[in-house]
Amino acid sequence: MARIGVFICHCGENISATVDCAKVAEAAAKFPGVVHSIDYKYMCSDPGQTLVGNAIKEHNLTGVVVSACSPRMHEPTFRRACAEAGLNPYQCEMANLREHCSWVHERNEKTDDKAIDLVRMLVEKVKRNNALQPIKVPVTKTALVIGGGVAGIQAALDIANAGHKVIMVEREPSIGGHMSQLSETFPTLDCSQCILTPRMVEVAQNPNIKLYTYAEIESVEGFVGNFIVKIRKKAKSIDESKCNGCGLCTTKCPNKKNPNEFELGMAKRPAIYVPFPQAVPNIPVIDKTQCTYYKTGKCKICEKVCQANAIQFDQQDEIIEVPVGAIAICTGFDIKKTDFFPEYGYGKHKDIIDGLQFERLASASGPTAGEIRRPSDGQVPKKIVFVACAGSRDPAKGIEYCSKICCMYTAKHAILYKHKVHDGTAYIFYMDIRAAGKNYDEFTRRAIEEDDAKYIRGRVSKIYERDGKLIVVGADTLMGAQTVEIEADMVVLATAGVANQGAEKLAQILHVSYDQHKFFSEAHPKLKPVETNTAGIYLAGACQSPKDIPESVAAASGVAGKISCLFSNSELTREPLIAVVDRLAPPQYSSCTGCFMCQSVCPYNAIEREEIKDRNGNLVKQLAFINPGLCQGCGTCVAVCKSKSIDIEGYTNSQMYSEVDALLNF
Amino acid sequence: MSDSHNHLIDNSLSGKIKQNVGVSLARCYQCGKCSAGCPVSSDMDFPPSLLIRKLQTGLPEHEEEVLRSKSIWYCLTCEMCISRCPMEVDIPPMMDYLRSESLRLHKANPAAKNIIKFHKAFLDSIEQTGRLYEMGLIVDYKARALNLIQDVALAPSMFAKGKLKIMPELIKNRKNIKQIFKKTINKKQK
Amino acid sequence: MSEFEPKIVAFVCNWCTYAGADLTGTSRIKYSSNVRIVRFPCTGRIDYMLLTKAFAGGADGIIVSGCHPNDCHYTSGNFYARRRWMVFRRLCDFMGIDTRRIIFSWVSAAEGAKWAQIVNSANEEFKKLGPYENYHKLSTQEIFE
Amino acid sequence: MKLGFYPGCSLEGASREYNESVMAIAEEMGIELVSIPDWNCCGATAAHNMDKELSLSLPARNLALAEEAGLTELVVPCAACYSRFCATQHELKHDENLHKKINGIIEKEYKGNLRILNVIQFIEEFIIDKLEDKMKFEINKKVACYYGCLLVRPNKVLNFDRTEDPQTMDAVMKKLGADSIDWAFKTECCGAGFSVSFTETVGRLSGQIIEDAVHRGAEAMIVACPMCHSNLDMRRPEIDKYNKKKSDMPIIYITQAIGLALGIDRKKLGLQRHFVPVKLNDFKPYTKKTEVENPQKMEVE
Amino acid sequence: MEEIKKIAKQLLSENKVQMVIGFEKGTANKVRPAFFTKPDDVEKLIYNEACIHNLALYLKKDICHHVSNVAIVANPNVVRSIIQLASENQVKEEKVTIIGISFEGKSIGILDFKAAEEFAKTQPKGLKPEDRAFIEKVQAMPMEERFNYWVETFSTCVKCYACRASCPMCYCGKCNVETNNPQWIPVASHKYGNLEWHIMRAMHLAGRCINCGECTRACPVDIPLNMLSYMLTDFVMDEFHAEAGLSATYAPALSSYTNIDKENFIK
Repeated sequence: MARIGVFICHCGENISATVDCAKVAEAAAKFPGVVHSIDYKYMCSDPGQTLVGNAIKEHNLTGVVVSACSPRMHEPTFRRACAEAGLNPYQCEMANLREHCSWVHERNEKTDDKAIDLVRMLVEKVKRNNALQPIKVPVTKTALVIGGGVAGIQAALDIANAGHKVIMVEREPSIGGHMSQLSETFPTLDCSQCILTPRMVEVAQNPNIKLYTYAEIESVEGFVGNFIVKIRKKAKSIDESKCNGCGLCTTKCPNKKNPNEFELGMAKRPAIYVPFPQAVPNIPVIDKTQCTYYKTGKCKICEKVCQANAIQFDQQDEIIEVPVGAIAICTGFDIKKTDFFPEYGYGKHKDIIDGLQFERLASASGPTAGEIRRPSDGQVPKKIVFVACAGSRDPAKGIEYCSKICCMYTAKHAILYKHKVHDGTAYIFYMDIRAAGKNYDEFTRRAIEEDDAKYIRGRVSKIYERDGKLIVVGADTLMGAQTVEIEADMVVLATAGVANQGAEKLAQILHVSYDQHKFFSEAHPKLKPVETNTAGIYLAGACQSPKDIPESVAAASGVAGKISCLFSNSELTREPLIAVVDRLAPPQYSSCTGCFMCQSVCPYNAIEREEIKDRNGNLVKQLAFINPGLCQGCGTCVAVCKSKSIDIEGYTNSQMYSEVDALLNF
Repeated sequence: MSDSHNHLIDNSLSGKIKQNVGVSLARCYQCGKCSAGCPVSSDMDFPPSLLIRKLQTGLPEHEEEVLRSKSIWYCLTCEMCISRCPMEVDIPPMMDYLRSESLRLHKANPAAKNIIKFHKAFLDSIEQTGRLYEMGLIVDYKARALNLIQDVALAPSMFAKGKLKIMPELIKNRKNIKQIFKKTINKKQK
Repeated sequence: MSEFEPKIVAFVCNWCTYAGADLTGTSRIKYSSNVRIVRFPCTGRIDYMLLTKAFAGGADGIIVSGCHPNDCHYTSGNFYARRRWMVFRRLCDFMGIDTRRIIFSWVSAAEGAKWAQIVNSANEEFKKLGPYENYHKLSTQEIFE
Repeated sequence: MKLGFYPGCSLEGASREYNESVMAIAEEMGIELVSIPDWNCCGATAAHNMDKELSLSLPARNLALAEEAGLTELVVPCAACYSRFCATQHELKHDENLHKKINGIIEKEYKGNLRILNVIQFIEEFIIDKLEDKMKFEINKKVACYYGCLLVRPNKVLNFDRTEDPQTMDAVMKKLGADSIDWAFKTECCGAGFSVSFTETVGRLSGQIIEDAVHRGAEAMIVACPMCHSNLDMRRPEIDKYNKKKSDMPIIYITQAIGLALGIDRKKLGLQRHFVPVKLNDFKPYTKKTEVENPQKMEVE
Repeated sequence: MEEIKKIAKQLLSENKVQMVIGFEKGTANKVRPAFFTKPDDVEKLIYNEACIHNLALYLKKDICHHVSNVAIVANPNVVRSIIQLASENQVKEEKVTIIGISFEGKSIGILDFKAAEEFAKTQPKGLKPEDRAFIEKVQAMPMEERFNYWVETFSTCVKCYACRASCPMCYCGKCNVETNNPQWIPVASHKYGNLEWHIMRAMHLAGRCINCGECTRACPVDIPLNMLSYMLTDFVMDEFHAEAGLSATYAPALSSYTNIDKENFIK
């Protein structure tokens, strides 16, 4: 006979504020099979868990229902507590009285009834739970890092230094990400290249890291510890083993008029190019859409000049299949371009640029070798207007969040501009200066006090060009919302940070959830910021939401820590909530008819055809067999099986039936 | 969505605006973009964003300033503010509501008397003839506003260019128009 | 209480809609309390017989919700579910079972507000339809006639 | 080809030339514009400044009359009337009981499935294709296309062209061979209803518009709204006073521009009624291009 | 008919097959299925318009369990049933020899699965006009009335499960009706139990039923229960452009999907 213990949690007063916990406990005591039912202020606290342990020993309970927060929060906590008290952890279930009840309803009798229903549902279910043992699964001790920005680099180095193999996949010809485009970095103004390039070289030289650049993720199969990843290594048309990076081909290539993505359109580059001087690997790439040979079949000058004859025009894309144990997504972010703003001219004014373009102007390896010059006529701008919150905090434009880093880099731009153009004036239209990091506010004060950046509190309503000047029409809400008109030589929009262009596709390949802005969703905003809901897949950096460099690096090290801990034991325990085919005595062997509809629906092809042979070897029957190592417990096969021969632990037919029954027929 | 905590009637002016016009002034975080783009903000005593700030406080003395302000009369409802507002605070219908409230409570700013007179003359002409009789409008407006000499020079050249219609055009079903006026604007006036 | 309160059962998938409902909770968005959520690993696991079982047990309305297409944690569970729902709805419709009482939706883990809106609009809809008498009558009194 | 037509009060009075030019090009293209029987004034800005329900009832009565007359499309040349009609249709479509209430007030059954076209939509849909074989002259002038505020905003209601830097009128003028300049005051408000009651503001607002266009070398300004036209044309003394310099840039309607291209007699287009004389002439005779010249590449430099 | 007998006799005598399934004269000029194992029994083989039972049924019954190769006189319905069973991995080509015969009785000769598929494709498929008319008639009723119609129609069902026994597609060893933990389908034949049983049966046959009509012929109380499956056959055809019994590699409707399946009913 079932001996069930019910524990109702007040969760401080998160639950007891709207649910009468004592009444629920009292009602639960009357459920058939419940022998112990109490309510307590903090079930998940240490005394709370000891309460559960003692009750299990005292009443030798066969099942426990903790009615508190969402099972997605503390199911592991209470299952561990039950295990310590000698009850199989999978005999413990949670009723969600907080997120699904107390937090979303009013304090009234209906809410109490709902709480009682939810507890009754889980009590009926737990009566039918089986004692299960976790499944042991081998772990491939190789990590996949997607994205070669500062986050990817940090994660890869930490994992490699922990002694594990790392495979880094970077979409661009070189690693470095957006940080390699920056001139200096806040709050210390140290040169971005100087602190990044050594780490990039370290990645190239680290024996544990296998680097694939100009490559993308084609598909990911499997699950934590046992992923199979297919990487599409796009053809660079260069034999990487032969090329010594002399760069002769890039200088000799006649086709020089292609927009340079690294310089954000402010400079041109040849069809065969290395994105920037400190590129790692320092191997050029031929852009097939631009190279004259690929378009007309003529030219081949690069092939002629290359002493190492490394040019390989017939090189094809390569699909590399590799087993990995864990995946770190560090794909970074992008920023809105200036054409996103109708009121600032739809991007047609050349002297209205975005933050990254200003970084290129200020960068020594940039198109203007570090001098701040206007893209239109190359003049040194004497008056620049910086517009913060361009697109961010703007639900009308579909971006309601704050992009976090613009206040800081706008202050930095004002300082850099003052250092390079002493008689220049910087105006900054801002909403609220958000400089909450260490030494951050001091940095913005420096821009205001030492480099006399003129901060104007208000938004810019319109910018238009007139006689080579940019007329910026804004407001100063600290002066009674007076209209302010500035004739500027150049305007820098601190545009909104958005998800990278391929983020959604990658999320669907990896089956990780993402939000409406295509940023990846973390498992829990506070407690699991670097994990996703999919075990074995982690998030670092701005791909999760706009972040500055310190946060991205910290998150990357966090991911490295998580992955190292995953790889620390040779075997991985996995939830035993998997599907099982029922077996019967011969001659039927199983109720399975061998129609294998289950096999065709299984996304993990975890279902095989088991052959039952009689003594002299001829085939008697074919049955479905589920490989416990591969089954992820989605349960689609259970619902598709006509003869109900398959059942899934944790969500068996009788459990689900009893839950619905408990909810309604009382 | 049964938003339980704010179903109690908020009888501040901004509460009434939310009730009658469906515009929630709490969304405005005072970015000033509407004031920057407003063509007549320099004429206004309180630019649009400042006007909203005064309504956000919910204090009676601020509400008084708003109802007696010039701003609500100078607003041309050219829709520039709503087309650029990041929080989509729909100011033009709010201005319409504030104007009719200001009229209802007889708090219209004296500086706007000409504008109000022009509108009244405009609507009177429609009420009589069903269409706008421009000559009648000018005469009626001058009688109310007593600035007889303004645009006098224009009249002859307007006439010469055939732009001045002497006789008003009367629509057939004027009763229907009178009905409409009785059930809307005149109903409130009494 | 005078006003009819429909009994609603919600079959949801654990990775998306259940997490979305959690988010509704953490964001304290209130919605009507006459819905009971039953957790499944995936919409692919939701058996159509549970729906008729819920009606037979006295439910007046059912919400079935899971991950958006291509977002399924198990890649294709929701695609099989969608096809199963299409066939089941057609069969129920042909047999006169009130398909307006079954609301299907996709709610992701980030759509807390959408979940509250789905429940509230479903509640309004089921209130209008009133109790599902002729199915309850079928599964209760007539058994003993 | 028959189309519903709503002239509006100003087209019968102070802006007769706009009406004459619309009728001229419609007649040239064989389109019959059927006015709504017994139409009334749409109330323009005065109505919604004073009373919301009045501002909905006056347009609703016209729309109801149009539906009763069996019209499906309604061409509304005046931007203010166009904006009032679209706003009424939009609001009554989204608020059921307001719709019932207004129907009660106007004592007519307004359904709301009428397609309301402003003058540019009318040109794009019914005039532009037939233009090529009827054009006699190319308007080879630098022109500034001025849209005003009510023609493009509020975008949620009108859903016509872009709210900032709209291009539809420019496209029509390009078809007429004109060089439409890129300028900054395309959709700034001209002062609209303050023409009489607050004239110096109109002087400032319209002044800035004229000044920017003249500064960029526009030889004429193209408008599509009688209120804008009267402010920019009739109030030229106040404009010149504000700009502290005289400008004789003529203001012509888009329909008059098309009329000129079609070689219609200038008097028939009402060009003689303008305060600022329209001294636009010596247009290049138009020869129908046999092969399609390559589309003008949008040079960024 | 002689040709069929000649083929059958030859197959049996050369021991290519151990059994031939066909029809023989029954009592009072009725016909009944017959299982010949000896060449000269084949004489009793007959075929006339009364031979409408779906013989494919017996391939999954115990009678054929230990027979290494079976020949079967197969009219178009039987051929399509065999192909559908093959697509569900229930019948192996090497264990079955199809002796094709048209509805009128004209012999088509021995067909391997490839030929059987071609033959099935040429035969008239889908619903007969009167079936469609019935479906439209019921569909036209208002929902309440439709529900009561089906409840009343099924109330006469006595749960004899003849429909299940006569359907070649119901080959499950242990049918779900017999599971009692949980008791998905109430055992008693009251209105509620009958309705749930027929809902489950129709769902199980969705996209698999080849409209042979055996189930309604077998029903002792003549319930038009085939109409549920026929309606779904049309639905599967319109929505998923799939039809059962035409190809041995066919994936049944409910265990396959496309990402353009209709979802206009999903919020």
